Amino acid sequence: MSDNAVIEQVSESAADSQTESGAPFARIYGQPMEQLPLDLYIPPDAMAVMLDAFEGPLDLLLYLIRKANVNVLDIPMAPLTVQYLTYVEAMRSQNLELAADYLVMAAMLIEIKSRMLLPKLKAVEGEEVEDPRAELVRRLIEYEQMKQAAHKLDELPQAERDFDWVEVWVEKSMLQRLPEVNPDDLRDAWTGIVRQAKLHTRHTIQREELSVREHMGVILRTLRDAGGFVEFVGMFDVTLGAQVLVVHFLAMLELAREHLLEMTQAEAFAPIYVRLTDGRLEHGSEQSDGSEDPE
Amino acid sequence: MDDLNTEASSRTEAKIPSNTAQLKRILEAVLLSAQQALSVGELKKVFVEEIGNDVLRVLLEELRAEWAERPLELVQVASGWRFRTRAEFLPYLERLNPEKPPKYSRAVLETLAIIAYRQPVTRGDIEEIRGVTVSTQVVKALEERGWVDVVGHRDTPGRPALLATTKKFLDDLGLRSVAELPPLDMINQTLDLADAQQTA
Amino acid sequence: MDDLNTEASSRTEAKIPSNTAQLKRILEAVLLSAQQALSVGELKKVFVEEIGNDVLRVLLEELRAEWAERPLELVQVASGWRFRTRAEFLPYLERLNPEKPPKYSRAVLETLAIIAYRQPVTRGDIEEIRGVTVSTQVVKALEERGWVDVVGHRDTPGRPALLATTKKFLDDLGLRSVAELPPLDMINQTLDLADAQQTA
Repeated sequence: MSDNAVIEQVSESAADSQTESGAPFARIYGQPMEQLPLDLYIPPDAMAVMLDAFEGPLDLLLYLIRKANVNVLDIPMAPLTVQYLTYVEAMRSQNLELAADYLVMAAMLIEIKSRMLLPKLKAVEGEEVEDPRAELVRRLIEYEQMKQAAHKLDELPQAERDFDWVEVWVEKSMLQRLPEVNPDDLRDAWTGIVRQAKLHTRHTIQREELSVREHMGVILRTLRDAGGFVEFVGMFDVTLGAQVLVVHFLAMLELAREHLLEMTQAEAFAPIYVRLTDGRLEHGSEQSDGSEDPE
Repeated sequence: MDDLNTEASSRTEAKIPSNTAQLKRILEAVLLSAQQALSVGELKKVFVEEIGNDVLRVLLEELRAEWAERPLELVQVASGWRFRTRAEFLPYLERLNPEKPPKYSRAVLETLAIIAYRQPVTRGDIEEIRGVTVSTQVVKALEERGWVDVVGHRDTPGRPALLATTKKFLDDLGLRSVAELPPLDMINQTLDLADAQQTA
Repeated sequence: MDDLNTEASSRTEAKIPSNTAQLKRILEAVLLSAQQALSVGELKKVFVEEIGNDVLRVLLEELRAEWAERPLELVQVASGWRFRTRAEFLPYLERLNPEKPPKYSRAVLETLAIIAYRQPVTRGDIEEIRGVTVSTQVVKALEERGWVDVVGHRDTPGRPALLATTKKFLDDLGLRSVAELPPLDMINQTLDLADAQQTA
């Protein structure tokens, strides 16, 4: 492994990068080495571009190792350190603002190199002697892995860049939102009314069979729909059962008592007729029914 | 590098659609993903080739017809064309993000309670029980909801309308009959009890 | 059960769909108009009637198939199901809105990769792996995109923040979970020779 293996004569590509004012570097994702100026006499512009092209000392080291095509588990420390320092020195000589990270790595490389020169310490029984390069190798491998992972992530289809999420317009005002009422609300309202009534008017609110009240409405509605005049037996649906029939009959009596309907019979055993006392219909829309009014 | 090339070339080279089916798919894609209505001018920009206003209008009308039976509708608003969720599907969306429903006022609830418990009643009855005048709007709101209607007229001077609750009212409240409303005597008992406790 | 039915029916006018065609139309309407991906749980809330997970999945797959030839695709990501535009229509959308999408620097991408694959990590961890200082802007860019957030603090001096990727990150990259991230390359022995040859 010679220095030449690492440092190549690529003044040509250095010139290229100069003329293109460094633009290609910015675009060569993950592959900055191809057109990098690699000789030691790097023009200042190219050097600035080069420093930008590396993401840090690990990136630079990986590049140097790859370029030399060496086994990462058996890095020749001496030439690598020389290479690295040469680059760092070149950067510095160009008065480039050199990140502290590069200098820290330089110190680490020198330390590893010198430890490798020392005679190997005798291993304690059963323990392996750790290679001084082990930590560096671990870091290089992990960084390399993450670098490739970053590249793969960038290749995944990405929202806004490669596709748009669909969100169709919803015109909320088209939804008519009606207030909700549940039976308990009605009970509460009633409670309020009763309380009010007790406080002020001593108005007594009678208990009444609700079902009778309901059937009163049903009967009035039936009469109205039939034109206000129906034969008595026609008011009953015998299929509903005795209880319902009784309630229905009570409702009819109650309506008669309140003078809301009339029951008439011309003579004994003649048909009984039920009619609305009002005899007229209220809804303008149902005037056609009104024409059938027996009156 | 490769990525960039592809991206760049596909951007400039948006293929010239060779048939109207493809033109419609493009229009559909653009209209479905747009954040706002798109004018005819904007829609024309989408195509590489020149498209006449008349052609575009035909395509838009065809697209609208294609969506006639589907849950979105293509509508033309002041600023242009856009897809919109049909009104009939809004209740389902509402179930996803329920907003607090509006509430009826006390006047409406009390009127409804009186009609429900004491039907059939006249407005005069309601006023007598509540001790205040009942505004026309209150009864109208309940009639428009389809919960209350006029079932007859009382044979007294002025022939006042008799109000009762409808079947829709029962359906909407999940009741099979008015008899299923919370019983009143229980309420009165509770009230008496509460009163007794208050006075004690 | 009865309670639920009553509650549901009184809350909205959404009719109980009687067939799967209608169920699919509802799903389609909801998915097309939703502001974010919808989970299976959320989608089930949309229906008045009870829908099993298996039925829902079949409907979603059918819907996906129905859209196979159309300009949108129904995808399943981390937070659920959502419609998105097909990549082939992007050039047309870009003609309308030529804004360049964000292109992240290597620093941002590598930081993102480390957070994604090694989460949760501190900024110190990221710096250790990358061998350089991580600037505040880099992390901020990822946080602002909603791809990364702080999930806790490591119990060491300074209590550094622990960063992890968000659901939005997975959604935006079309992934259902971190387990679906592209597998890491096994880098052992030699640094990839093929790679070295490529560069030579």
